[in-house]
Amino acid sequence: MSTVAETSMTLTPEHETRPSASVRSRLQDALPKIVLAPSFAATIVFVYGFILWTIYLSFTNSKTFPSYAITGPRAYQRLWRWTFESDPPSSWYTSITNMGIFGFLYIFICLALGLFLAILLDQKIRGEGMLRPIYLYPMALSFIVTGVAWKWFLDPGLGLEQTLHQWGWTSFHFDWIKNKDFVIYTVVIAGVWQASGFIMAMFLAGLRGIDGEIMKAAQIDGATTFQLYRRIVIPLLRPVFLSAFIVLAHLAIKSYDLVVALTSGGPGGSAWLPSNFMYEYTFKRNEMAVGSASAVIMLMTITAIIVPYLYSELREKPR
Amino acid sequence: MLRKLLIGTALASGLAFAAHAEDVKEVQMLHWWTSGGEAAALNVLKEDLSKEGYAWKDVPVAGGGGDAAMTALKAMVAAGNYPTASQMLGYTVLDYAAAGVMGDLTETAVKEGWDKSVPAALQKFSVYDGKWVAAPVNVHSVNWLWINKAVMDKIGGTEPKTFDDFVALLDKAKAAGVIPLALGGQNWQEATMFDSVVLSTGGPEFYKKAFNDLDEEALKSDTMKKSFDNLAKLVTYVDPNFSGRDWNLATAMVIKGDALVQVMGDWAKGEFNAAKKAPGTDFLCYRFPGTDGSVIYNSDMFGMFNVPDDRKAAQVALATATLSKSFQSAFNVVKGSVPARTDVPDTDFDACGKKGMADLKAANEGGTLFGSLAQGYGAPPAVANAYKDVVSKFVHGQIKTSDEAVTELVKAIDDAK
Amino acid sequence: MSVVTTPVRQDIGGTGAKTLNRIVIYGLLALFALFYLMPLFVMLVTSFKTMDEIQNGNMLALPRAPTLEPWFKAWGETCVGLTCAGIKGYFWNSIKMVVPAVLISTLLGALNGYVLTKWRFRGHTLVFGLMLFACFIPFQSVLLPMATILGSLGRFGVTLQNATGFSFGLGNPTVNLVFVHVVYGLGFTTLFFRNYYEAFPTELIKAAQVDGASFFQIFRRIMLPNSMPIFVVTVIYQFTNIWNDFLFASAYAGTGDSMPMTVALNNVVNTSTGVVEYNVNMAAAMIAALPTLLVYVVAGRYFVRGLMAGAVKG
Amino acid sequence: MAFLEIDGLKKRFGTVEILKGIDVDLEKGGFLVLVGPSGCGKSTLLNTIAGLETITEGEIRVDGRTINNLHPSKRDIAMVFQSYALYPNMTVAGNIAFGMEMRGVPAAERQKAIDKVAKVLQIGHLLQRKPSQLSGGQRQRVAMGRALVRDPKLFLFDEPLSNLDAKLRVDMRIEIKRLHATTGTTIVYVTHDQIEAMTLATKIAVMRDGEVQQFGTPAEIYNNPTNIFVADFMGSPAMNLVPVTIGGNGSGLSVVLQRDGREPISLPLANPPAGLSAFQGKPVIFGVRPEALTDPEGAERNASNIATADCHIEVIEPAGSDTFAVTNLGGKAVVARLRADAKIQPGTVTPLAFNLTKAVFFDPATENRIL
Repeated sequence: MSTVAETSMTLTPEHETRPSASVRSRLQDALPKIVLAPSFAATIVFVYGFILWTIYLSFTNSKTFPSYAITGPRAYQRLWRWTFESDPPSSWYTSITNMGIFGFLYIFICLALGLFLAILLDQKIRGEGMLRPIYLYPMALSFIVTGVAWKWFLDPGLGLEQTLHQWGWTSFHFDWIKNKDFVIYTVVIAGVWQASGFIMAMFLAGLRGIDGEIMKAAQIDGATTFQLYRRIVIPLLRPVFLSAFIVLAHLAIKSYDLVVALTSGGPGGSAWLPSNFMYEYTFKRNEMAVGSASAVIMLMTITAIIVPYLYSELREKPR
Repeated sequence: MLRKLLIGTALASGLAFAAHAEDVKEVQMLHWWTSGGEAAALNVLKEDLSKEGYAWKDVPVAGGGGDAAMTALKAMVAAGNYPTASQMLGYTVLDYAAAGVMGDLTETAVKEGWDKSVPAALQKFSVYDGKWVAAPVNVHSVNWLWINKAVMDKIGGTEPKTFDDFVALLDKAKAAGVIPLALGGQNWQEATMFDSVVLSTGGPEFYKKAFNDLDEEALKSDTMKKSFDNLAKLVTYVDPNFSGRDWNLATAMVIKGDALVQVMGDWAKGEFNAAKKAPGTDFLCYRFPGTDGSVIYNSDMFGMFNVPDDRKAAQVALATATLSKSFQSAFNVVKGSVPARTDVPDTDFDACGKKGMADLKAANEGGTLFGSLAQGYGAPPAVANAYKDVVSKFVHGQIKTSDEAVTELVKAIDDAK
Repeated sequence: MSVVTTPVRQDIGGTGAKTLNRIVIYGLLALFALFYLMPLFVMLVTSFKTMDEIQNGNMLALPRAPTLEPWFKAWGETCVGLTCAGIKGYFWNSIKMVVPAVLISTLLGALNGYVLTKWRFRGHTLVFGLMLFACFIPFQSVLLPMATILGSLGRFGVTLQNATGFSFGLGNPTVNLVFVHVVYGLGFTTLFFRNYYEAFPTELIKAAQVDGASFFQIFRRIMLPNSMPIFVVTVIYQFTNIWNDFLFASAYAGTGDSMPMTVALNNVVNTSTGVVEYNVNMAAAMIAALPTLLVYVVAGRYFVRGLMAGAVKG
Repeated sequence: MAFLEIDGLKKRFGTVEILKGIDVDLEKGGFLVLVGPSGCGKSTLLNTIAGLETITEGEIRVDGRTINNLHPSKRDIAMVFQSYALYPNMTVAGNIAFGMEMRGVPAAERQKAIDKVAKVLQIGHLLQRKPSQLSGGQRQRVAMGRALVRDPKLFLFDEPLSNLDAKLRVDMRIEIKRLHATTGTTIVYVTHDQIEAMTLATKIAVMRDGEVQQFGTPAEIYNNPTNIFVADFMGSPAMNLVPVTIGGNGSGLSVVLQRDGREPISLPLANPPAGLSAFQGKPVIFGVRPEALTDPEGAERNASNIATADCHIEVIEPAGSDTFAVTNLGGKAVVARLRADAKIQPGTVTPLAFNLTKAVFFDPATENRIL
């Protein structure tokens, strides 16, 4: 997530043509744009085109299949009504509150744990080469693979609780995965397990990129280890925080299979995230309009969070 | 490497197209029967077709009780690549038929006499606008109790005939230190059990009014409230770790004797069979107390798609084989369900199967054969899922009282209609 | 620039508490290693147990009588749908989809990054921003429209086939999946390369221009040979994502002949009828995950270096 | 006709004008240095000559041929970059030969050319190494080798010495000068270091904010700066620029310098520039280079206009070859350049000689030289 360089080096600005240039050299000038064009066109069609399509569908009465007659914002009215149904919670209410809890905890814990592990690993650790892949590997596995193992581990009758009971700690109690009020936190645990190693790698890379002389200077200035990290190192890692945030935000939004594989939706649907809601309504309940409307709300939320960030990062700085 | 791959795949597809000139001796079949017993059952059909010279192109997509397969089907239909046939449930068939993507098997149906042999309740889903669009494979019935005989003997229980009997039986088991009721806390399992509870509490007329006709008076009646209270009572007999459990694990609890009884559709019998348990000696199958004489059903259907002409012959062969008496018998013996036509001999079936077939026939004739709302045969998926939401929220405590449950049910169903 | 040396860290902390410090640090690291390894451990021990032991024993206990049987069964015998030949056949399906998809998306990402940093035009940030934002689209919402487009392409392929005798792979499920993964992978590959090339000295490009190298010659001779670190990162990232994708794979894979590994694995693992053979499931899961595990373990060190070299620069 | 001619060159990025009409020319075999503070447009100007950036208006001609629209590789130029821009993935030989390879020169011929250049620059033993294995000076040589091997019409240097340490910089500066002398090539050279500009150039263009402030020989630039900016930028230590008022006594003009707490000094001018009379009684900026301000014994013998005044010496800086004395005039620190052995103590009041022949005056409003 790099910022734009101070001086943007323009080799062939588009607003200037070379009057006497031959067709061939004009082709050469256009080459970069020609190379970029397919990717850009694909993005426009297959991302933004589809977003428009989704927005359109959300204003129709689409059920099992897309229907193209606009019938008004009924889907949004339903979502809006559900937004405030907290007793008993509507599926939509559950999904968005879960998104808040999950999104915040998942991103926060991943960042904190990733940074913490990276700092520990950066202390000239023998066996770093062995530990690093151990922390990283969860990212390599699909949750179809690891979901079962996690489900067992968190199941009070099979996993941790039972094991500790067998070992003699009979008062130990850990049944979050069965509890409607806590199941979302088990999703956080599994999610953190999956992504925090990757974030650790990003922070480790960031730490390795910090000039050793700055650290020396701070030590000479009498900074304690804690002060060194809090006042010098962590501020220097700001760009990594931002990149990690983007990666985590995108993973959080797409955490669909995590919920399904781990909890099958949780007791009474209490583990749903908006992506589950969207999938359920679009594909399972044949209420495509509502599914599309929820997708639009999701995209709007993402836009509200990501676009200001992208804008501040990508805006061309004055020369 | 890349070039080679691309050319290779291109060539492969080229060859596939080249064969289009004459009839394609191949059926493409989308389904989610991937586990041992089900796959074995389906293999019978594959064998039957291969005897006639048709190749079987398998498109299995497991997961979520067909959710993943239905998503794949939707994508295939959107792409215009219809499979020859797909496993489908209830209202989904009608939705696809309304979208005009299903084929027409009426000719074959007339020839084979399906109109007479297939129960009318099933024809509601396999016939659209006067045309046969799907071949029913089986009939499942959901209002069953599955009981471990050893445990039953130990606690000295007898077949419960009423809901109160049932509760008394469960109390006995509880007193004996056995988990009385094995339940998987997933919304479809809870709702499937609730189908039976409603039928038991309100009787056949009430069930039909509430869960097939979606009559608002019935939905918000005191009978429905009573049903929820009964459900709440049953849930008190469930072990604390039930939430999220897969249904087959619940069945395993009964098989192993950890639990006394499970309320589940007749596919549970497949689990007993796989564990080499015999009906009558190892386990018992009773109708859910107070529902004898009625059958709440669901059915697996093979929806037949509007395939190109050169694939129609294969499709007809598939449909004919599916509804042939020999396959209906062989398949359903393995699967635990009963045949989708009422004129199949019951000789190969076990005691539970025989009872199931007799019950189906009686219910069909007596007008007490009802679609299961939980299984998508009572109302379209939007309604069925809204219903499952409410039941599950009630079981897990998001909805606290039966009054509230009834209000929510009416609201949710109204919303989804 | 391709060689990133690891600077030696200064020891942090006083001399007196040093030993204690080290013990605490190693202790914490080991504890977290256990946390990360736990699911893998459960899967591994389960895959070597007999069904009896799984049903009656503790899931964390080591197998009493280790057996390789589940692995053999998963590899060569277990049923995927109606075909009972194990999951070995689906490996090739996945590979012939994943390899082209990873290579094409990475190469396009590299070209895009090259253009967006070294051949800027007015509005280049907008173009990049739009491509980056595309990373956030939930894939569930593109499933159907994409299927429609793939279907049209397939029919166009048939037309081409009839007209020219060659369909150019249009309509082929593997080609479709490659296409889809390339399209939805572009955002990330472009991001990775753009950030890397941002720090790539522009003077090298100028020098090569003065030397008479063309657009593509500069890319091939100057940019690519100096892109190893980010190449590794991108390939690992893309490989993992595409190998593990289930949604697109299940929706667009067509018949079992071209079904990728994840769909086959799902069909083995995600069945809820009959006796669930957890040991075989776990073995199958491990086999399916081997390529990605291998990639992470083997290329792990280059991964951190690659991240260092650009992906996380500010 | 000059060898390199730049006429009315303008460059805009959107609405921002980066080069505002540059007119410069250079004879064949000349050495043009573009000098100025960072951001003045000197590198952009060089890039437009190289063809690495397009121009919005104007014309660039080399040897009578307009090259505005030619691709960099077709302009018959070679360029040495600040970072040397050696391709890290190629050996030294590969780097030097890359341009020929791109032009399709046969391998044998390339080898011959490499050997020849390697001999000239004494880098024969480095040919098989990668750039990362070279020291800064070696990289610099390789970068020059890559330029030399092309035998171009025009050499472009973009701050080639700024990444070297002080000693090496001096060595390489001499080397470049020698190379220019022996090969007789035409060179355009960008630097922000005015010493490099003075020592190397046959022509200097001092730039600021996209405009050429002054274009001329080093001596012209040094002795006759056209404005305050050029006067201040060229020369080290910089020219003393002191606010003064012009006093008049009948026919002659004088410079009136303020001092704190003491009476102003009045220095009579023998040959004031014609324009100065208009400023009588008004403030102007008085410019005098340190070497024109000495102890009376060290003053230039044949200067026609020397005035002496007592100054309070605040600081003494013995630099070995010279001694610099800092005094305060007109509210500003003023540096005088004395002989190394000048007997002078800080805190004392000492007479200093102003060589007013070399003094220059600027209009404080326009900052231009008063002529």
